[in-house]
Amino acid sequence: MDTKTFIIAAVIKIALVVFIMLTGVAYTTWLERKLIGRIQNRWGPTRVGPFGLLQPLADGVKFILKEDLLPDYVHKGLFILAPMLALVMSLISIAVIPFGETITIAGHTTALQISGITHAGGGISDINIGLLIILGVTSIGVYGVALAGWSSNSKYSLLGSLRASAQMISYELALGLSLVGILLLSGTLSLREIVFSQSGNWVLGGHDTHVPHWFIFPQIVGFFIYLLAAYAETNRIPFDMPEAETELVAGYHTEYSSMKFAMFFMAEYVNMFTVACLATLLFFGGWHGPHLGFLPPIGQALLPVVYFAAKVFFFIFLYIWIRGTLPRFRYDQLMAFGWKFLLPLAIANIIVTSLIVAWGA
Amino acid sequence: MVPLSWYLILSGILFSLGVLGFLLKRNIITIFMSIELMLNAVNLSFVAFANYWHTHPVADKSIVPLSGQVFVFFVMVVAAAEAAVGLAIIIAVFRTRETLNVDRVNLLKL
Amino acid sequence: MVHQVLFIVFGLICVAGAINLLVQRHPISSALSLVVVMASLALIYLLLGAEFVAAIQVIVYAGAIMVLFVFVIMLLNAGAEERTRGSRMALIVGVPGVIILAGTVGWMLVSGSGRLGGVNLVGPSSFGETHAIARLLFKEFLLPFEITSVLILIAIMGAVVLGKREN
Amino acid sequence: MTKNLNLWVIPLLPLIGAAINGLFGRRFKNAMVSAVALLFTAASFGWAAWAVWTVWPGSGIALPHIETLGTWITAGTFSAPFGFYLDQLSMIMVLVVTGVGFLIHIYSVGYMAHEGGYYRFFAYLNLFMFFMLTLVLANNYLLMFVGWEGVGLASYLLIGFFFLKDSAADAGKKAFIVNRIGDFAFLIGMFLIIRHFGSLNYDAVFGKIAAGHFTPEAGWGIFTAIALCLMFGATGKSAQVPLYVWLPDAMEGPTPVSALIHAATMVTAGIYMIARSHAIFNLAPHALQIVAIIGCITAIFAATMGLAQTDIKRVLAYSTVSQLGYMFLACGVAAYSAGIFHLMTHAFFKALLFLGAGSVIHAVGGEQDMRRMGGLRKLIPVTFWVVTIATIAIAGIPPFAGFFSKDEILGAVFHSPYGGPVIWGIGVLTAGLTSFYMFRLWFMTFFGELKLGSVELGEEAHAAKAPAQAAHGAASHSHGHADDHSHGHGGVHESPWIMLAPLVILAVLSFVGGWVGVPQFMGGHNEIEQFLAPVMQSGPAVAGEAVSDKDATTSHAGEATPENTKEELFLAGTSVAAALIGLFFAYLFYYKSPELPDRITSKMHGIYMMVLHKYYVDEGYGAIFVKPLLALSTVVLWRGVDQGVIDGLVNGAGTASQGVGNELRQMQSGNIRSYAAWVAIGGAAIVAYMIWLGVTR
Repeated sequence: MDTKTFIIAAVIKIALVVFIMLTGVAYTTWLERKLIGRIQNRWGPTRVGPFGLLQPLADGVKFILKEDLLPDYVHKGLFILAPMLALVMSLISIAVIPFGETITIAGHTTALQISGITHAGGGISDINIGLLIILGVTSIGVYGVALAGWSSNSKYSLLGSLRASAQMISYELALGLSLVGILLLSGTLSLREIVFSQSGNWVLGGHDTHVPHWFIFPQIVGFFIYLLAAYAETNRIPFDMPEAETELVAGYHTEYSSMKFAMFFMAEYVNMFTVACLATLLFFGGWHGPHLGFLPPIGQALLPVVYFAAKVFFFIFLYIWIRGTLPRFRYDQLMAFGWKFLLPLAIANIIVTSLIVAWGA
Repeated sequence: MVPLSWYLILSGILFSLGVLGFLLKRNIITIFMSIELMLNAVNLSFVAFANYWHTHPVADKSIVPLSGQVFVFFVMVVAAAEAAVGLAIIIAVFRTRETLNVDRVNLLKL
Repeated sequence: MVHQVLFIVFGLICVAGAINLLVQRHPISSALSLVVVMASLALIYLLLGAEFVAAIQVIVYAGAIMVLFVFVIMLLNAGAEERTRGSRMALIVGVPGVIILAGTVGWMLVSGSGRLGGVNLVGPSSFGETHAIARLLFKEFLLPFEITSVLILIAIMGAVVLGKREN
Repeated sequence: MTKNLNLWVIPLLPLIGAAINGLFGRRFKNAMVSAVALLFTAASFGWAAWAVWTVWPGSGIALPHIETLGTWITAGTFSAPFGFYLDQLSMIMVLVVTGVGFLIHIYSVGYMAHEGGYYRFFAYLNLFMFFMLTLVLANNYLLMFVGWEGVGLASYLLIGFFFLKDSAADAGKKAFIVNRIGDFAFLIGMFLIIRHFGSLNYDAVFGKIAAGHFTPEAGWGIFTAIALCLMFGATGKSAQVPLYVWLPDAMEGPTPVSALIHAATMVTAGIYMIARSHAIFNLAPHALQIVAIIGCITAIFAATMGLAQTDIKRVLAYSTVSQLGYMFLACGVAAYSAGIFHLMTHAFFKALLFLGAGSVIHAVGGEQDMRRMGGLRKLIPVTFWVVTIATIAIAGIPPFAGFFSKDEILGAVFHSPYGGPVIWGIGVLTAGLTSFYMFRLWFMTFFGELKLGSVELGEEAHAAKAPAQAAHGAASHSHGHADDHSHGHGGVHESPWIMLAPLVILAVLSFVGGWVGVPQFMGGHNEIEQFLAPVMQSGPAVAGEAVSDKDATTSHAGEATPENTKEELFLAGTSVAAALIGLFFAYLFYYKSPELPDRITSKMHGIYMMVLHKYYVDEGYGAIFVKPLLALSTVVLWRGVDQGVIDGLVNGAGTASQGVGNELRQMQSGNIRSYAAWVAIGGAAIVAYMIWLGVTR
């Protein structure tokens, strides 16, 4: 693949993914409001469009048209930079996520992944350290929250951002360590190869168990650590201390309005998507699923994407479900949980996994 | 093809700027950041040399290929440890002296 | 060619960030300048083919250490730097010292650059691979590795002790 | 046939005792302290006796019996081992030291019962035993020197035992310093031995001499030098002219110490050393001559000084010096075995005399001035009788021990080319003087009437010890009293049996001790000389006049021709007559007509004062040596060198560094940025230096 094709393909892929992602985000808000409404025995949005389906568009228009307030005594540069940083960083991590194996359009075979490269020979390679890049970008994302709070020159914002950054640094550890088990099992940092290593079924004692070879089964502990840590990373209930309305008005984005607020909002939901994608890729076999031979070829081709989307949808649903179910932690409980429970548990998980891997080898 | 010396010069510039920062800045946190800058400058030359020895293999067994990258790793560990302890010290100093200006934290003398 | 251009671009960003670190009076601006320096250094590492190092550069330096700095700056609510004249020595002795240091080292490198070779953009090879580094780290450098883990542990405990409020 | 006797145990046992008492004795009861001290001393004596019994001539064990534990010092080709040497000479010495030492330990239990520092006393005493045994058992001069110095240390500690008294502390220092002078010469002698023999081991040194490595032309000068150095060392330890001055002052120590160290054992170390080195001395006729003259001078000199002393212990001290002079004289005429014989008998009777004197002092409550004594014969009969035996023995009246040994020496002197009739005459005169002052002591102490009421004396001592002591010291013209030994008993009383028992044993030995050396003309076999003969004849045949001397001394014992017998009888008779004359005059002056001495002293006032002041020797030494040395030290060494140069240098260095530091201190401003500046300029300097070195090329 020459450079021109590569650039064209990349641009197309980027545009497509960003579009899908932002649309997804918009409709996730709709989904969330609907579901929460149902959980709370309400209807949720119903007025705009059928089932309120146009509500996200209305919201978008509202964000764009509202006055973009810039309070006095804020650090202007950082105040503007912070939401952009948050959104950009959340979007960057999408770049390394593979949504499927490959797709062939008009004779061009390309990876269903922005950072995937198709070699001249037809082989596909993605970036070797995809997982590390996601972790790195996520950690950079903290700056958005931290700077937003600090630059607002408001005590609620500052407290919120202090909470947020402390929480994110703390849970980053557990998050990173929870994934080590996967790395030990798969032996690679490339997300694509991690998914490949989950193909097929588990074989125990020489015979097929008909259980898919997903890492959720050996890494159930790691999975739950990951899930909890990821919820904390994305500042979602039950770990949404940074924006706890009852305590801090709205936390770090108290002073934000209009599109800047929308950017934080989008960043949060994109992060939810990233977490959901990552959980799918790492623990649930990515785009692998039952082979359905009766579908037409186009269906066959899209099937992995559908599997992937379904799994991601499940995690998004889980997010919303938990939001509708669980109350918020107290802040000290949150820190104690992260440092005193999740972190030791993650280390224990690594030790046990590495012992098993070493024994198996 | 970029000459190795470019990397080293960049490293030297960054290091010198770090030293200058240490000399000229008054805020103890910024001074600390200058130290991190110096460490980063050194890391750059480590990586550059690692690459250099990778592309110019020598028979000398004492040069372990890639060891430059491993050293970067160690430098980072040390930097992390240093940051943790150093920032804790800064917080402790701030609690007692109510200032971050090193010119005002000068009691340790004869 | 691409290599050189990229190097120059990121190198200039690095230097600019470092200079900005010096010039800015507010510590948070300095911190962000340093983050920029580190990020562009990570990219330079990528140019050198050291992708693992680049990744941990971002994760550890930019994502952990610098966040810690920002966090502390926010916690202490540090204001802009005061312009005090606490040390004449720093100006009289230190700055000439730095200039001499930079000048001599620079002169050495420039005059000696002909004898040094160059570095290449490394394609997919074993150079920056995580496997290779891991193997080195857990074989040849196992003891230092373990010792650094002890160092980190001590640092954690030290930080906890120092940060604890006496009551 | 060799057998391991573990000779090292003999000196080690007292050391253990010393260590136990010295380290833990403070917490022990007195009974425990004495039990430890006596046990280890007795064990040492037992071991020594067993060892001697095992190697007794005829047992089949070759003598000398040498046991080497290991190397002590190695320097180049020279090496000194930890080795022990047992031959006839050291057998006698070790038995005398442990035996008499043990008896004196027993005595001390009673004598020191009421003194402070009881454990300290016994620790020192045991320490002394350790060093003395090391001295006599060593198989090389260096180890002997260790013992030599060690007994000096023990002596210093014990003289200064009552260290709260200035006079005792001063006497200790005097003894130590005077001994150092002799030790210096001894050291030089050892260096010469190393230089010329390459070893300090007895067997190596004497073996080389016996092998005839040295011809008169090649090396006799060096023998004279070595012998003179050793002799000078011996004059220090054995209190000979000119270094005798410390011994009378050493009486400041407790009386058992005077008996053990300053009469029976330590002071004889010089004699032992000369006898041990006889092979060297035999080859140095001039040195022998000097030894003889020094011994002779010391004997007569000290005897005259003893005449006028009124302090009972000082009389004995001068008597000791005088008797040591006899032994020196014996060595000087190459009659080593006679010297050792006298050493042994002297150890018995002089220890007995000191202990008896201690018993007397004990009885009268700390009084040492003989003028205040008198009539004690009835009050302390046991003491009286044992002192009587000892007095007769030292006076040289047969058949008591002193007669045989003294006669042996005088006979040898008469025949020796180094002696001759003149020196013999002086020896006989000394014998007479000895008899006189000893019986003077005897009469003054035990006859007549008690000058001071005993009750009054006791109370005085009890109520005000220190002033009384001071008054007594002034009255007796001495530097003070040796013992602070007033128990506060009422009345004169006999000593307890624990003190008397050793006295009785020593009295028996003083009586019979001489019988091992009955000369042949009296029908004896002179066993001691025959016993020692293998040691003393191990040297080579002495060339020239020394040969005839040897012939004379040995034939004196060997051939019993009638002519010889007559001559010997004449000599013996003369000395007995001298003793009896001395006895007569003492009787006349101090019993029959006690006013006579005062008349004589008033007539011969000048001489009397001179004798009383010990010929002003101490004052003379003070004027000739001490004052100039003190002045030199004060003006040149102290003010000039020490204060001017050394202190100047040190203080100058201090001031300079203070000044520099004061300037450099400015660098430490407390500001980390300035520190960083120094680091930066330092780094720049290093890089510049490296470029200058050419690292880049």
